[in-house]
Amino acid sequence: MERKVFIEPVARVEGHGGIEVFVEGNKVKEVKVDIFEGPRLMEELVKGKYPEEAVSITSRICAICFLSHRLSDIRAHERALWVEPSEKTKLLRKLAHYGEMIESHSLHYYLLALPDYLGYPDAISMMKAFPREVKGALELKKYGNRVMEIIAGRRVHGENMKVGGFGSLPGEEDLHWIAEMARNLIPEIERGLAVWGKLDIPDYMEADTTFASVWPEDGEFGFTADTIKISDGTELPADEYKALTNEYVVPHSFAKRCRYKGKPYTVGALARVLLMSERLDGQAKKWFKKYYNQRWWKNPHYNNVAQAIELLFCLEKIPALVEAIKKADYYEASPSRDSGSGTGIVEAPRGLLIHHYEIEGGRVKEADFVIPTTQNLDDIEKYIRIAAQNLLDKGEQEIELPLEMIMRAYDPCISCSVHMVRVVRRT
Amino acid sequence: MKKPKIGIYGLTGCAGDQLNILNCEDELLKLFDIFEIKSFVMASSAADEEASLDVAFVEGSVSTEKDLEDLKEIRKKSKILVAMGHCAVFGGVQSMFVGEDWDKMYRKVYGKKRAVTLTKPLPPKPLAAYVKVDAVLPGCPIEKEPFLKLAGLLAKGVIPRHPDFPVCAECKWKENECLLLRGEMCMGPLTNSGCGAICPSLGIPCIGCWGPIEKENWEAEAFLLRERGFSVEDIVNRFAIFGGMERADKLRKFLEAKEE
Amino acid sequence: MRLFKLKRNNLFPFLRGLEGFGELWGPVRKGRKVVYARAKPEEFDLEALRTIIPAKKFFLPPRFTALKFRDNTWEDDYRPRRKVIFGLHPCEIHALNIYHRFYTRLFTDPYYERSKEATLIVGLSCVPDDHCFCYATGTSTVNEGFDLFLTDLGDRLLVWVGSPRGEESLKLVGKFLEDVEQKDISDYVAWRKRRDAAFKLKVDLDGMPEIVSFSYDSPVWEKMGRACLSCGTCTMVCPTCTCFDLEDEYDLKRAEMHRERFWYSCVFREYSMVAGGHNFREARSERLKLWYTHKLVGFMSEYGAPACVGCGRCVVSCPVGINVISVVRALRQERTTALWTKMEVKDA
Amino acid sequence: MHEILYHQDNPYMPERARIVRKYDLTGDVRFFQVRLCNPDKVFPVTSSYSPGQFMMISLPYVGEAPFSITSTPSRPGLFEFCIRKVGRLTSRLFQLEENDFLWLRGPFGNGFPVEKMIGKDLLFVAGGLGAAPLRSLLLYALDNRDLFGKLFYLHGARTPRDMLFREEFFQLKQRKDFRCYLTVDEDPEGDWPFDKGVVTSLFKYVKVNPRNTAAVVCGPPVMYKYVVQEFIKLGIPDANIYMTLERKMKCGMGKCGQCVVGHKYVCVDGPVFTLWDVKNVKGLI
Ligand SMILES: Cc1cc2nc3c(=O)[nH]c(=O)nc-3n(C[C@H](O)[C@H](O)[C@H](O)COP(=O)(O)OP(=O)(O)OC[C@H]3O[C@@H](n4cnc5c(N)ncnc54)[C@H](O)[C@@H]3O)c2cc1C
Ligand code: SF4
Ligand code: SF4
Ligand code: SF4
Repeated sequence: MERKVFIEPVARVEGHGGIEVFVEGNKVKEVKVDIFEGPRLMEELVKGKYPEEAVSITSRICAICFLSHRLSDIRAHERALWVEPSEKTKLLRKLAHYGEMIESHSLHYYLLALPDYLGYPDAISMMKAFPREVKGALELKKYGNRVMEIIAGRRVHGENMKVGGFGSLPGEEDLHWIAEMARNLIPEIERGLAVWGKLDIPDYMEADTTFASVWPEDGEFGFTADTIKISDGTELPADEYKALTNEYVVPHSFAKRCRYKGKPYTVGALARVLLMSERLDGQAKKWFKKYYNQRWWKNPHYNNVAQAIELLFCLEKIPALVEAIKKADYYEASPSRDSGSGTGIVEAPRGLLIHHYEIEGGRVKEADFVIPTTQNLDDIEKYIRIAAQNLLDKGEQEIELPLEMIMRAYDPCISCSVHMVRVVRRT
Repeated sequence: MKKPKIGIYGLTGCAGDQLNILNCEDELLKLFDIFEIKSFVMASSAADEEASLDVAFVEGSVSTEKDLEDLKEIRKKSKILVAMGHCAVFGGVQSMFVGEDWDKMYRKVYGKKRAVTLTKPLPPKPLAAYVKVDAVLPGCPIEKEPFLKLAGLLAKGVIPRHPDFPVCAECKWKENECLLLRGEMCMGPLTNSGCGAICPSLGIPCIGCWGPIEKENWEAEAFLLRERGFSVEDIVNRFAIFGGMERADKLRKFLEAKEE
Repeated sequence: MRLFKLKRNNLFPFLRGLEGFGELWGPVRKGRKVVYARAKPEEFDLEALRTIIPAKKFFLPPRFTALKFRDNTWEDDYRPRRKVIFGLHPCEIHALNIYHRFYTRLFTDPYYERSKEATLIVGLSCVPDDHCFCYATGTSTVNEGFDLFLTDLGDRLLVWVGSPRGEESLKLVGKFLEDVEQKDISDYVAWRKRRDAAFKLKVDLDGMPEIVSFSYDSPVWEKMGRACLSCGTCTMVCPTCTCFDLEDEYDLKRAEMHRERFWYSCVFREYSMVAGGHNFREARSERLKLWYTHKLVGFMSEYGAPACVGCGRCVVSCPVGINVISVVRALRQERTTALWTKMEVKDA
Repeated sequence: MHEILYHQDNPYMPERARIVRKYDLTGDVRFFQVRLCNPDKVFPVTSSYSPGQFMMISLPYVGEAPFSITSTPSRPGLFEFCIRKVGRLTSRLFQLEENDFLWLRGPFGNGFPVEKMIGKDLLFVAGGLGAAPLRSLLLYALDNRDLFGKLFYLHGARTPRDMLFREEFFQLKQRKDFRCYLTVDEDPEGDWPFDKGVVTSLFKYVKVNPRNTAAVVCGPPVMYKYVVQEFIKLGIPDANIYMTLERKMKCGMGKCGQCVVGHKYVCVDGPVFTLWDVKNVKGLI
């Protein structure tokens, strides 16, 4: 008898995806994370375009992390064309990036992950038992959105950040508000973090893996760098990203796959927090120490709490960052050459994001984008396979939710985190 | 009055429109209160796909056979179908004119034609290429205010119409100096209003993300931009980005006519 | 009309004094542009000529809620705040006079009327630039339509009191005013001479109604229609354009319907479109023809003067150079270098 | 400083009315009889009006549109409309039941210059929905029959089913004091007892004193040209030929500008124009 467990989130990993688990007898034969999301051929669309056009196009790859896409795209262009942005530009980008992390993490942690652990279908149903937490989550999300709106122009696909600088700089009042609110919201996320301590974290999928993240040159915990750090100790310059990613295509997905030295690896908040744990400080470090243990290296569920810790980290950093922005000088930087190649790497909320360009005569000649979910898919399949096998051994019938929760822990793009479960049994 | 039953769906796109619905933090609970939400997979796992709907909001372009099946399914069970966002209304950036045929592009990215066997990919098209669409809300992404207005009227049983005027009108309401006069490549005159002229108000030329306005005078805009020193290639590229499927055809003809 | 003099160093206290009437608004430079904004007297740009959007925005804002509807009742809670608008040049005041006649003829527009009631208009003299042609439209000086009018003579300003309300405002600022002397008058006359000589843009608008009327079938319109972007800029920036549209919206949060009123334009595609999709002015050339015949001919027969006040906003705003000057010149078959005249007429 | 005084009356504010009666005149045209909920109100609605004027009918959430009053002021208290379902507002109107509310502003427009028609022969030509404003004038003339000379009413429709007020006109045809001729372009069911052919074919019945006749035409734009030619052939002066025009209108009071033609605002300078106006204002038809 073949049993096929099919979990179809009518939703996306960058669109639509589903998990298929083929079971024969008591053996898991195959696990496939299907990506139905239609192909959008972004690498081809940007060819022949000017940098500013490419930036606008590629930020449309994903709405949830458009800002990261925009930042890595801008970074790639700036490195290709030798553009040296002003200090203020860099700091403002950092602030916008924090905004995105706060928005995305609050949505994922509170509204999508916690309901699972606590046994609710969605955040609205969770409202009754956890009103403060849900309201706090909405507040945090709104704040993150507002930060992006102020600096990037819109909540989604803002056009204000461009190669070399900004369309307009945010006003003093807005900056002041950003700093004030960050201080006010710290207790909210700490309340959210406290919930984690009460949860039982499943262990039926645990296994070792490799992690990768950016490795900021300034020695701080951060989301932008020109170096990649891998948990085996390797440090790669951004331009050599292919040594990490090695993209390939599988028949059941329009999203490509990645392997490092032939093995799956993981990127995302968990990778960042583990690889840069020494660089955490403040309350964020305290909470990390409180919850950290060796299982973090083997269990993707900890990605959720890693996000909450990062969220706290961002809020704590914002007031000082705003001060620095107010003091910094601004100029609009322009390219020093019109041909060349460059790679921009940043951390999207869900992991390492790479944009690579070759520019000729001011226009894009070749482009390559490697997105976090692409890098995580093989690991997602791996963990689901292990979990399915272990759960079957234990004789569990209802295995869809546990499997979904693994996928969801990777925050593959929020819609994937909600789902419609369909079990197809074949005899 | 009975609560209208609605569903919110996504085909191929970036999910930005659904996300911007979730971004209506202050109004979200109200929305859940006014409508009976039968399916909104991005926000809730409680979905009832059997129910018939008063209104279906569909985001994304039709880019695979599965998209097409889903869309037909949604059309069948819904009284009113709203195309939401640039992808659904015009086809999205993925349907832009790039001067080569789509199959060729596809092979370049995926190596070979049948590299992915899951479902057959289709050249991306807007919903109206396949089914009847009752109302549109363009935008890449849609904005909160226009969405709430649209949803509000739908809740009252009225099918809203998108205004017929371009971004420039809103740009003037915001008291901006026209960027075209500064020699910038602003797409305002060819672009649907609704965003509130966000970009020109920030000093950034509009890239046209609300899609081409009906009966746009793009010949005049092209003439103007050439006078300002832009090349035909520059202009075609810029027009293409958010031009969607229909403008892609116009651009092809335009270039062919040039060559003759 | 009563006339006073105001020492230069009393200008700011004078304006601050007027705040006793309401919020103080005036021309403020923001980067390359000038807009009417709420500001302190020191922030006003006294040399500024034309703001992007004229003062009509104070009398009927670009977009506002005209009526509300809930529980089967309509409500109109439009209550403009009291404002002092400083820095209106003669052309703007002429435009407001046209606005006034238009909005009070037959039916008085209540929204306009309330804004008018809530506004104190303080004019300011100006020196023309290359695009001003109020000289040709007969609107370079003004005798009515303001409450106070200031003429800048350098070290002092002359202050005309133009209305009972202006007179009343002297209670607030009378203490800064002094009586005029013979020297002030002669300086003013000399200033007028210099100003009149400063107009560089020469355009002849005489006989315009007839010319436009007889050019109804001129190929010029067709040519213009090809170049017009239908962007609506010209009508939004024109101080005498009045068209608007009404649209119902439902405010989910407050659970009430809003009937929104917003600036509309005759160059927009659906302007003359009626049910069933029939469009009386499908062609852009037809819509432009309406624009110019209405402005230059229609108003003439209604009010005895064209509705152009020579402010030059269309001249500096239309991306393709369609404006009163270039249209008039083209219809007169004079030479123009306007951009639109260069667009090749080829079949699309 | 002085207090700002607001006028209480806002002509944009619609007044509530109740649908008293409604029935279908043809497949897509419905008759509505409505009564003001507050009949004493004189502003922004008044119950007194003249034939040829129109009201703005307002439905919250969809907006407003102009509709000719088809009832006669000589039978006061009620407003009657016949409305064709063509778009958003009209579809919504068709969803309403008797006793439901709608909202009115008006009357607006110049209306027919009834006082100028007194003592003259009257010649009315209606096509399609044009019967709506003409019915008002016709009923008015019939109620004040002794004020006018001869009275001819010509009415064309595409098929018998499309003829507005068919039954009513059958009745009126009985009256001896005026001549009513009805025609249809086609008669698919073959039971039409009267003339067939375009409305201009009815001119053969008309016998009026052209120098002392007021001629009125109301119908779809294409009809005007042919009917006007017939009027001219009869020798009726331009200034005595009246027609009602349609344009997009948002306010009805000469403000929104959307009905402007040349220097005429169709909503206040019209909707009734003479042939002389039409010849002198380019673009009116
Ligand atoms: C003076 C006058 C008298 C009229 N009398 C009648 C009548 O007795 N019976 C009847 O059925 N119709 C009449 N009409 C036409 C009627 O106003 C339109 O059918 C109606 O506006 C259609 O509205 P809608 O929302 O259903 O259509 P839509 O097409 O959805 O309307 C869109 C918008 O365009 C405007 N509009 C569309 N068509 C017209 C039009 N022809 N005239 C003015 N505005 C229009 C409306 O204001 C509306 O807001 C008259 C029009 C005028 C100007
Ligand atoms: S800046 Fe752009 S949007 Fe604004 S008026 Fe000019 S062309 Fe239109
Ligand atoms: S201004 Fe243009 S590019 Fe910017 S949001 Fe609006 S439509 Fe999009
Ligand atoms: S005339 Fe000029 S400003 Fe006016 S709509 Fe046309 S292009 Fe725009």
